[in-house]
Amino acid sequence: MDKPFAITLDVGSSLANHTGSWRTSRPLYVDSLPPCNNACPAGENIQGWLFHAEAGDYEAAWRVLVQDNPLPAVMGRICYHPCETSCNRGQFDSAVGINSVERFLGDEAIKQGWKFAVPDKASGKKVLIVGAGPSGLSTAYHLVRLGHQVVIFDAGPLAGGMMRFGIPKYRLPRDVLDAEIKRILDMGVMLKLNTRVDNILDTMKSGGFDAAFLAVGAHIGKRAHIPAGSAAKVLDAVGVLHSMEGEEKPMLGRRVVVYGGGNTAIDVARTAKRLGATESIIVYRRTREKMPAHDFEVEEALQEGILIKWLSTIKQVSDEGALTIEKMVLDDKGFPQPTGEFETLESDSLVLALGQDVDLSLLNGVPGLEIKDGIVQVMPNMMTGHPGIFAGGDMVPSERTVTVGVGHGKKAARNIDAWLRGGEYAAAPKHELAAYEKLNPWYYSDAPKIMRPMLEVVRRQSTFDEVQGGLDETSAQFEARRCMSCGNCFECDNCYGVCPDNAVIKLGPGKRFEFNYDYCKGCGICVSECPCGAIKMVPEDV
Amino acid sequence: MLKQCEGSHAVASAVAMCRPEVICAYPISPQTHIVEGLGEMVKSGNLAPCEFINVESEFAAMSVAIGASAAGARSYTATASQGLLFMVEAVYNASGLGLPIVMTVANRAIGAPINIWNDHSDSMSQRDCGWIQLFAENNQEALDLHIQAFRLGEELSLPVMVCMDGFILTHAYERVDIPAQEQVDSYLPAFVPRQILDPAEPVSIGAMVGPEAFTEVRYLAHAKQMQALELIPQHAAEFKQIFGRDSGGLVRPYRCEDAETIVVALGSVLGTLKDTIDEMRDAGHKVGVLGIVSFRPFPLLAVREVLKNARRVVVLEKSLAVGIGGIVATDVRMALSGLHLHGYTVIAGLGGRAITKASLHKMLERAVKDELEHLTFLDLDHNLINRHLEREKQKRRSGPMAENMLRDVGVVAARIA
Amino acid sequence: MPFQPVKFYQTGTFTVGNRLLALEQRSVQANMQRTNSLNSGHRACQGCGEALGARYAIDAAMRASNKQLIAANATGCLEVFSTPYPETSWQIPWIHSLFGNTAAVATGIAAALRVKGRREVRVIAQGGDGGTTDIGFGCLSGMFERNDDVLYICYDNEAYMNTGVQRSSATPPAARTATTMPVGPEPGNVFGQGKNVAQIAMAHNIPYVATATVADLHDLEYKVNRAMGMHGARYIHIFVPCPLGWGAASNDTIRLARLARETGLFAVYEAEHGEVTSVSKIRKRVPVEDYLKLQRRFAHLFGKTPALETIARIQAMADKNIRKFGLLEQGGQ
Amino acid sequence: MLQIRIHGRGGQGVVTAAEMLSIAAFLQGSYSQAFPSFGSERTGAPVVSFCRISDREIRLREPIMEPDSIIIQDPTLLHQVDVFSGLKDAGHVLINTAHSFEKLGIGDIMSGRRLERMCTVPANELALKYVGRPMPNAVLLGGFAALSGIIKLESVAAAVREKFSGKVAEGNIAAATAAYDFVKQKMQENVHA
Repeated sequence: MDKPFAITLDVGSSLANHTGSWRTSRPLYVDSLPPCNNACPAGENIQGWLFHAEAGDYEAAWRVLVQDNPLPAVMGRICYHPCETSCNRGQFDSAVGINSVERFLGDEAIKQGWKFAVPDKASGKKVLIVGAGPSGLSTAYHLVRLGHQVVIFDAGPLAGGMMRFGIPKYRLPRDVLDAEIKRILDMGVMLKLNTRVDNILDTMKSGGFDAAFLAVGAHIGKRAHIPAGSAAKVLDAVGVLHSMEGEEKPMLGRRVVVYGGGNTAIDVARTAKRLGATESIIVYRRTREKMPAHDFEVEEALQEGILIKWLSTIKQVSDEGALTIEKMVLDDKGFPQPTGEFETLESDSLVLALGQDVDLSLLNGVPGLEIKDGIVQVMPNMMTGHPGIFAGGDMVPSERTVTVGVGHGKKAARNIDAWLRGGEYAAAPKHELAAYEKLNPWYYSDAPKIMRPMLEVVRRQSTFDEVQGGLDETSAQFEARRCMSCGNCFECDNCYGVCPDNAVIKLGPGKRFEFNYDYCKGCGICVSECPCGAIKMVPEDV
Repeated sequence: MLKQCEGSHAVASAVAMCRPEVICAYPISPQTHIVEGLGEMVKSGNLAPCEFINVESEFAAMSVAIGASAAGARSYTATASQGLLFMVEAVYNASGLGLPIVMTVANRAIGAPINIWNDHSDSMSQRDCGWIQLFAENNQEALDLHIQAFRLGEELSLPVMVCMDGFILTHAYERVDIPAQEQVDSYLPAFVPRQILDPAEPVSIGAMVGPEAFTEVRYLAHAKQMQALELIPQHAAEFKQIFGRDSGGLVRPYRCEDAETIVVALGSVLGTLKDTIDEMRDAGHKVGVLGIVSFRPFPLLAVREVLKNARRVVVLEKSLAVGIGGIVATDVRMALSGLHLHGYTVIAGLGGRAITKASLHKMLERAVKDELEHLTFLDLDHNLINRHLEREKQKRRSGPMAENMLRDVGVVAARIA
Repeated sequence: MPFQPVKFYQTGTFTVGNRLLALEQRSVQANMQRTNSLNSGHRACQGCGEALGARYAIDAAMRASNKQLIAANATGCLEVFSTPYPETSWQIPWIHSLFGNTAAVATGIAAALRVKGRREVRVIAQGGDGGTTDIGFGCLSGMFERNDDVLYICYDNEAYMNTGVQRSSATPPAARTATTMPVGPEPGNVFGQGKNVAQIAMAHNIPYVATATVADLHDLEYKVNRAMGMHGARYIHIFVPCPLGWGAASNDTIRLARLARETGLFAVYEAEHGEVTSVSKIRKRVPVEDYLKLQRRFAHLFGKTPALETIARIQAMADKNIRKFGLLEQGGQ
Repeated sequence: MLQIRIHGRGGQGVVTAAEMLSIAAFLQGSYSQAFPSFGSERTGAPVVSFCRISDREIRLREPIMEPDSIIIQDPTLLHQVDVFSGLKDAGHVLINTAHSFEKLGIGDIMSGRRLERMCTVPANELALKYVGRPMPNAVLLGGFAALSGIIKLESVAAAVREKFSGKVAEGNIAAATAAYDFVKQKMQENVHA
């Protein structure tokens, strides 16, 4: 073409004009810490595994999940999911059903028979774990993955600890538990049941262990000083729940009173109902708002006909089982104060659910070990005062949940590994929290949470069938897709699309994006329109 | 083929034989008969393939032509007077973009006062718009110039305006030799645009050009017109070879060889002037007439060559540069730099006033005696003017002068000329 | 079929792309091989809504036409920032002629293509609100009336930005421009009766008329695609915020477009042969203040003594739109 | 060179008359030129058209101020417009009327002129009869052929066929022929008178 001078131009020639020089601040891609991850006691990369579940790649999702937590099917049932409590989506419509997706993945893994990979290289180090509860199993799992040899000693007849002996079947079916424990053991973990460790140092020495992790749990029910007749049937909750796993089911009678306000109290009351109690009554000294048990469990218990006497303390138990109850009031600070008003409550048995103590006998004579208020003190790296002996789970200061125990396992394993290698484990610095204010929620489709199916009340009152059902695949995927990917790019292409200067380069699936600073004028639209807050603006160094 | 027909019809036939692909039409007298004729040809299928577009204004007419030409179609439109002024912005744009559109201007006066009759004010207003402007003396030449216009415009990638006197030529029946299609085809090759909007080879046409290159762009536009000064005579010669007649060219001298007095003019008045000159020659006066065909580019050298031996030049023009006098005269004077001869400007034929032989005789007889004023308005009604000026002196009257004067003139409908 | 929202994909309906969407549900803009018809290096201001809208629209048209596209462009920001000699940002055959003649130039191009039998090559005319609703209106109407095979796209930023923010017939009431300063008893632009060119286009009974904003890419692309699927005169009016002219933050461009829609001030709909065929419902209705407050051109309404009456009048305009076009979901907020 | 001026009113085909006259002359091998008095013609307004006929190229573009012949298509113009302005003493005058010059009130003006160069013809009547509407232009050309001898009736017929077709053309030719005969006869009567 014989183009006229200056008037007619070759296409695309403006690429010679680098408008990036106009910029006074530049956009940067960032990865922030999603609140779910931040809240998870097991430190699960929830967003990471939801990412794969969203796309329907459940195995990949499961594999990301189990990098942090080897018990997803268990977690998906009994975790109190603080992730959902902190989920940003809760401020938009309702939190993502992370727990139900986790359960779906866990169940799917069992169904498909997915196995854990075992590393080829062995470290040559051998670690003793005492206690096959969540914390011990988790530690074992992580240590094996780090190349160490692991032996678990457990005093009980079956592995699982509180998962088996503290949590009723209707919340955690035992086949699920067994399957997930087996998968860990299949990694080459040696488990010695009915093996009580009396002296940890001796055991370590005789077994040639380089380190030990103690996770014996807290299995001793606390006894309150309640004057009771000699014939009165007073039991402790841990014992009741434990005996549920044996041949002999506990005989609680028709009127069962449970004393306490924690989750264990609820578990026992609901168990009693299922064992045939016509009346299962919880006596608690404060109000529902103050109750430590999770509200959804209280709600489920109430649905099943459990009665709760609020603001009540048990003063005395007669031989016949008649309980003297004193009415309480809350003072200004929320503490219950006696009123001097009394009433009587008939019962066949009283179960005390007032908390548990740790059996510390195995630690006798271990130098350097510090015990305070009946629990073992550990350093931030989970090591006790005695080098090489680590501890976790319910026997160390912490919230006593399965998830926390699992989290301890991961943390302890990393530190044990570091210690065995003569170093110190340094966790990667935490990213900035992806707060809701940093999101542009406009972009998320309106999609309320899917509720999991619940067993009908009649069957819940008479059987130990699992109360809460799981999600089918479609629902689980839907739920996964409700994830807003707070703080981390999920490749929605918004930045790529909204840039008026085409200054965003799309790198292709899974590779995210890059800014082309030759042309980026620094308008900031990409930052404002990033749904998940994964871009920030920083001033140019002028 | 010889034919007795209307000038507009002759032009329409010529344009049709040039195989235009897009024709834009908006009615304004006196060009209407041309596009009406073409419209009928397109609608009947006699001119195909061709798009005939009835636009909503002259501005749109030129704009549609711009788009069509830029997309590679041979494009044509016609206008006059107010219509030309209404499209001015697009007229400049067409030449600026170098689009070889051909447009007939059926010359007509510009208002106010509104006037539909002939003069050259419209074309003259566009003398600097960058188009080539060719003026036809008669209908044969009007026909021929259109064929040459397409050839010239496309060769240079410049638009060409063919100017013909409104009514006097457009509405006159006279003998024309209408060429055969084969002749036109052998003279005018198919349109090969210099630049084209085509997805196969995308370009951006119409960039904004700043001070760093604008002068160069304008210079190149000027250079193209200078190139046209060479091409126009070549094309006229080729035209003669194929069509057998003289048409076009830069200038047309008549009896100028030994003339002491030469009248310079454009368009149809040349005919009346030639008759007048013949009569004056018979009476012993050494007079001649120089017709200018190509007003843009203005053939300075050719004009100078003809005028250099004369003693006086009378530029007779149908346009007035208010506040100075002649428009053509100014350009002619450019050609005479350094020559010592008397120059007179005669403004004639404004708004359709007939230019009669009698008036021309009177004027030229005074001119040859150098008694003519330097700026003369032919057949000006001095009494009327004086009365008005007198009135104004007594009482400053605002409002349109034309109305006051019409009151003096009385009913005009009954006047023959 | 009007544009269908994609409900089950996290952000599918609203974001540009999203890896979870089926390829055909993703926007043209999400494509790594998109044309970038308006390429980098153009000289539009930071956060220019018009630059964005133009790339959105032309890229979509390029896909719809299989890259057989020619565009005519009116004088204005878009023209000036895209083609200053010696650089052009356009990747398509493109012509700028004048401010007021774009529709006619496009008619000419379409005529040329028709006469040459190149039906596969499609023609777009584009301009700002000044070039469309004011100076180019005559040619636009003529193009409509003749039903020429041209898609005209107006990028409406509600004033003459190229010349320094002067009022156009698309400038909203009360807005400050260089020719409607916020002084005197009625500060800012007058409350006129408005000039709704999309509605005027509909009155020509042309095959397709639509409005859109840069805040809803999928809807915009759907409309361009729909328009490109038809022949004859078509008109799309795209709302494109101007950070400079509106006195808004450069990163608020899309947000403002979204708010214009969510307040009801800018109705988003499509019409065929003069009849409205679909309306984009308001998703989360907000009061006009939310929109106005982000723009310094309305700052005089929110001084020490807020111009409550004026704000109420603007709210009434939004409410009228909502009623007229039925912008709320049945039983909506 | 012969110059003919035609007067009439808008809507009477005055311009077409001049054009047909020029075509007729062209067909006879002459150069000719026809043009209207340019105006925004409105029905009923006085209109003038011109025709020059020559054996050489016609370059002159001025209006015809000293005609060799005049054709008056509408006698009501006689007292409105100076239709005889500049008419050469020996010029032809053809007036469309069924009445005599005296009755038209122009007896005085006509009295000084050569009788064999003046004639009236009821062109409206003839047009009504042959064409169906009172369009006198072509009819008068037939009369003018008879009166002036400048053009032949066949040339007029051929010119009519160029401008019109079918029934209209044939009707006009019949009317023109009738006018031709009428004028021929009237001229003879004048000679014998």
